[in-house]
Amino acid sequence: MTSHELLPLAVLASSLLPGLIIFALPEAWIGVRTFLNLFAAIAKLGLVALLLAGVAAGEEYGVRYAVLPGLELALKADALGMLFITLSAILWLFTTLYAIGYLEGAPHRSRFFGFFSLCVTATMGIAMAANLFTFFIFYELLTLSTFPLVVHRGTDKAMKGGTIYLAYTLIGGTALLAGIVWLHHLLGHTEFAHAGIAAALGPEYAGQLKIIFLLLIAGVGVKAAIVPLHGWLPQAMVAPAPVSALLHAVAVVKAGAFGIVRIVYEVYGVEFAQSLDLLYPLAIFAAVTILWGSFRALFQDDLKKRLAYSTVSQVSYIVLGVALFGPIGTIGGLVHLVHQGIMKITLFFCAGNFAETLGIHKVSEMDGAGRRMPLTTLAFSIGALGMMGAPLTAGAVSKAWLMDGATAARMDWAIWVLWTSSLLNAAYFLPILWRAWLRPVPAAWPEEHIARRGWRETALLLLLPPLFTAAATLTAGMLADSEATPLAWARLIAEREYIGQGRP
Amino acid sequence: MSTGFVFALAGAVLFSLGVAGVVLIGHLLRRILAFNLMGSGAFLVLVGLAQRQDVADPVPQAMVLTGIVVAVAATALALALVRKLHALTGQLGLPGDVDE
Amino acid sequence: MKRRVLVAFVLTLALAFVFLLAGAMLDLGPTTIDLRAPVAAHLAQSGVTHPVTAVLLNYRGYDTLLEIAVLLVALLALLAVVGDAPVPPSRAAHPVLQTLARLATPLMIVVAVYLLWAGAFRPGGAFQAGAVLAAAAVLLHLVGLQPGWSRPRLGLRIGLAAGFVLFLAVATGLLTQGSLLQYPPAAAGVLILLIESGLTVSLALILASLFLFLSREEGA
Amino acid sequence: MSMSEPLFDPLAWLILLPLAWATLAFVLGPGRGAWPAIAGLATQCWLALDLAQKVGAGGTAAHVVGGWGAPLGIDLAVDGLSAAMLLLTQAVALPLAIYARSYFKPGDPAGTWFWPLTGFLIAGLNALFVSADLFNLYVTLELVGLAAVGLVAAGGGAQQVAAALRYLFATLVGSGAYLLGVALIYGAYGTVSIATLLPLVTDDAPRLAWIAGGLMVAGLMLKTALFPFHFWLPPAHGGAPAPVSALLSALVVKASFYLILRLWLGPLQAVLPAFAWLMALLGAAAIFWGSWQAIRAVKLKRLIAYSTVAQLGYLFLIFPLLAAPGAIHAGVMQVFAHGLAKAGMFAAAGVLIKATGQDTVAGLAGAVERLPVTMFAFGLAGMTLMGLPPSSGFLAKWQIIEAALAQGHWIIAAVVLAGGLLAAVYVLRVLRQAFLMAPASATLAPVPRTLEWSAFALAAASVLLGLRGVELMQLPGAVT
Repeated sequence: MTSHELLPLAVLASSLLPGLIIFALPEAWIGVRTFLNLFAAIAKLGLVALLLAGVAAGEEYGVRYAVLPGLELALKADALGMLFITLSAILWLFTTLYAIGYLEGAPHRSRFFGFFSLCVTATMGIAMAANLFTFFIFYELLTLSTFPLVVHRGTDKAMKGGTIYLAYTLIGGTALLAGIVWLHHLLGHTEFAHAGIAAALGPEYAGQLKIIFLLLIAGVGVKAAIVPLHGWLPQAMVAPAPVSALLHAVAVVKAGAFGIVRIVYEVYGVEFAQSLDLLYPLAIFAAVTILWGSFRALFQDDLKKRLAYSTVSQVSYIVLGVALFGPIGTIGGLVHLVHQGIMKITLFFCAGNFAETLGIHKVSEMDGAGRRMPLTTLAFSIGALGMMGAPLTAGAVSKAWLMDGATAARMDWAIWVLWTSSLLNAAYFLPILWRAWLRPVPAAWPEEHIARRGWRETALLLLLPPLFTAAATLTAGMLADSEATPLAWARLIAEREYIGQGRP
Repeated sequence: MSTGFVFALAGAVLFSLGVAGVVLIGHLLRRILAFNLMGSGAFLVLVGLAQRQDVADPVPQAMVLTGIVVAVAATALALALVRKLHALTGQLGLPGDVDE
Repeated sequence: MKRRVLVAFVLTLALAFVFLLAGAMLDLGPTTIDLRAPVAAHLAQSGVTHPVTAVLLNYRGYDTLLEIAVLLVALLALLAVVGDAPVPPSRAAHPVLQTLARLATPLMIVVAVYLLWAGAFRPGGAFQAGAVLAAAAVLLHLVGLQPGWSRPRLGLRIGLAAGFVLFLAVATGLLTQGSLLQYPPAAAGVLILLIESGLTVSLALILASLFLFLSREEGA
Repeated sequence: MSMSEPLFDPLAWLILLPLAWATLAFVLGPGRGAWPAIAGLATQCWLALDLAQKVGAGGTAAHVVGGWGAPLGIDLAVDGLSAAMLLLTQAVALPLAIYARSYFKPGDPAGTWFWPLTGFLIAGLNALFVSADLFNLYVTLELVGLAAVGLVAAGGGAQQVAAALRYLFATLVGSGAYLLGVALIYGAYGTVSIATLLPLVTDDAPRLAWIAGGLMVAGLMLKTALFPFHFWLPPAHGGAPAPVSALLSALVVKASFYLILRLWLGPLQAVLPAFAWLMALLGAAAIFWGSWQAIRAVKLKRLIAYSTVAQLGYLFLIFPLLAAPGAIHAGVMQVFAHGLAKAGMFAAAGVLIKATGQDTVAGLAGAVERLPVTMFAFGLAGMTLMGLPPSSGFLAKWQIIEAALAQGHWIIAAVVLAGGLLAAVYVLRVLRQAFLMAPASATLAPVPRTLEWSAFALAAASVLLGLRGVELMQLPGAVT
């Protein structure tokens, strides 16, 4: 086995093996578990960095293994996958740190971190899948490994949220499977390739290919929470905060959005999808989701629920970018995949901090929180402003590219959708900021768990991750045009995808 | 019509009666008898049909001997079960399905 | 009412099946294969002269081996079902009956031995012999001379298994000849007699057990 | 030691060994014989693997019992299908034997004759899978059937005895119908050897051959518990001790399915395909009805037993697809997937019942906390039953769907997909309950770790097999 085969496997193994070991660890071995967690996260980051450097230099990484005659598990590291992998690997480190702080003293931590690691492994597999079959395997593994995390608390409410989550994702998985087998039957393989593979079939298959597209997009659309398949996401926020962060920013919804990218670009090919009239309806669905999510967020008093609806809306920015036929929109969508992750994880970390430190779960309880927890509130504000697309934040970059993409694709209505959504974002985020910063401190917090110690408004492990990601939000926004940013990488991908079909 | 055929036809009748009995009869001892009727029917068909020209064929005869022993074994087990059920419940019939 | 409909339905089906079957049987031509010729042709090598015994213990001896296993399984299942119940005291029958039974038993043993020996060349064999011996035990039990059995002790277990073990050992040993139960023609007669003798004892014990282990629960 | 020597023919020893250790266990006495069984099964595993490798590489194996050869004597023959069944049987039985050794406490009336009965059961199964003679198959069917009934009834109360009786009558009527079919075949053709019959039974076969085929298949359907003949299975499999339920659900029902397939592909191939869609229809009905009952079941083992009814349905969906390659592969994969997963699941259920002291789904609250390994095993087995990747159940599902699409029977694909979702509902019912916080009052009895880990091994095998499909699929490629 060459190093080019081993490296993708090592990226998987760097979370899979620690995960399996953690399952077996006695609950009380906190030190060992923490060490393993951090060691794995850092090792993964190192491996991903190696891989990234290689891919940037044009190296090919991949490994194949047949599970049935003619059916292969295949991994590859390409530019598109690396975008997602790098995002996940970095955010995993922060989420792990945060989760260690968040769950201090909580029961079942071995179980939690075990599934946590499996979840990241599945995400890495999704990113590196070289064909739809492999994609599906990791996609379902992701479903399975996140369920125990969602229901982690073991309450009736958690069960209800978890059950709804599973109902949606399993039905979606079934649709996805149907589409994949069908495609495999028609083509004999499901390998991802630049400019797609479906075009190889003659025009007489157009009808079948449309149905398959519907099945595939419905399948991944559940995780991407496209309206009307989004119902699980607000329910799943019963999970502990690090899990919500993971679900919303790193793993689940991102896997869905990433799946849509892969299907449109590398299974059908943008050009071919456009010729089948598939992109326009997709854009409409994305637009409806963007507006509906923002609109529903307005009316949520529960902080995490408001964030959840915000996710519904924001993830479809990515889908919209993909559906805007053209490289500029693609860049906007892809860069938002990263930017949304950084911003949303900041928001969930902060929401978790408010809940863990002061017992604040609702927007209406946020009065004066900024005075008690200035750093957390600052991070929250940066994330929120980013979501609105305020200048200097990462959000502004995504939004600008998306709008340019819409103009280039002559879909002006999409610009209006984005503007309306921004206004709605402001309408549901600004009141929170106003309450936190400008309203007086109440006589008593709902439930104060962690006392202030000097400048440390809450536990250090809870405080640092959101500060880092908030800083990243600003960096990605301000230095967008430099070499080593998500934007630069997204442009590289768009170049490769479109060169793949002969038009830079 | 040869004797073999008569045996085979009688076997067909016995088999059918036996199956009908197993299906219809609730009393377990009678059901066991019905099962034996069914088995005997099959044995008669096996031997009778094979020697429909009225020339003995030792192969099916040996098979039937094997079959009879198997039937004896099954009957003994069935009787044991019925007796146990009777000892436990005082019933000689199977209770209605106890599905939840 | 419902039951009558069911009965009528099942009986109609049964009748229809009989007619269907009868019609199909009457349509039948001669068979393509006739095993009577090969059975007769190899009789000389089979070690016995009676064709049914040849089929039973040589040509298709493997069926018989498994069939003994079926009998043992039935006994095991029976033992597993009835569990360990105390043996009730046997009721003594009328002295005349007891005397008759005492007289009949040796006779039955003689008949059994004859049947075993006769199996080689005329109807008879281990099963018939075993059945007669078992019947003797049942008779003794019914007149109160033989109590029911409660749990199979080591000796009995060995006796129950011996015939099968012997058969299995011969079958396995004959693997050296090329395959399971491949009797060398010269030794076939002796080996078959050996197996049949073992089987007679064990079959008698098994058949008797099927009765005696079951009878002990009487009155419980 | 050369394996080609007749003395070491694995085919013969796969039958002789279990017969030997079964008899030894009987002579040793009540409750004894676990170690001979485990040693025997370990050897058998090795033999089956050896045989499977040989057959998978394109070889065949045969054993001419008595040296006479068919049609006078009885032939044993192993092709890919038989080799696969043999492999599954030994591979499931060995961990279950290890499980059972810890499961039955000394003096447990249910375990008194467990070892000899299991030995005869395994011997019967192995003999069934290698037999190439229709009448000999009848004897093996009875051997398996009676041993299975004995295991169900052992040491049980009224409900268990009633279940065993119902099972006994079903299995006896089933083999009775099969026997009449054999009698008719002998009457029509003068032989019961599969190989001899193969060229004789043609499209213009006499009507009697059709009736015979119908009788044999109907009898075997009853023994496989195909809907609507499934009535006996839930009480029998749900009421027996866990190791017995596992053996029965994983292996015994598969034996009669195997025999249907064997007849279908072999001697009766001119006759049986007329029933193909009937089989698939009943299979689909089994999937829906079995799943529905599993979803409603109050008792844990009853739930698992109904799941067996449903999972068996998948096997019958392949019959309309047998005309093209791929269907047998799917069938073999499903047999393995369900065999391993169901054995693991029943084994896990046995642990849960021992620990909680009750056989209800509701009683599982908090089980994830207290018995993580067992619940993990249950979850892995559930994954396979749901057909989620990367389990072998997923591969089976994939193969059935693809075979169905290849032949334009999308309805079968739809049934398979729907069945997977229904399975998810009943599996998740259990998992959901187990993830609930433990009620403070609940105390769990300690359970030997061997039990937990052997359940885990079986369940994990059902998932990991999904990554080793290539090797296994060499076997159905070698069906003759």
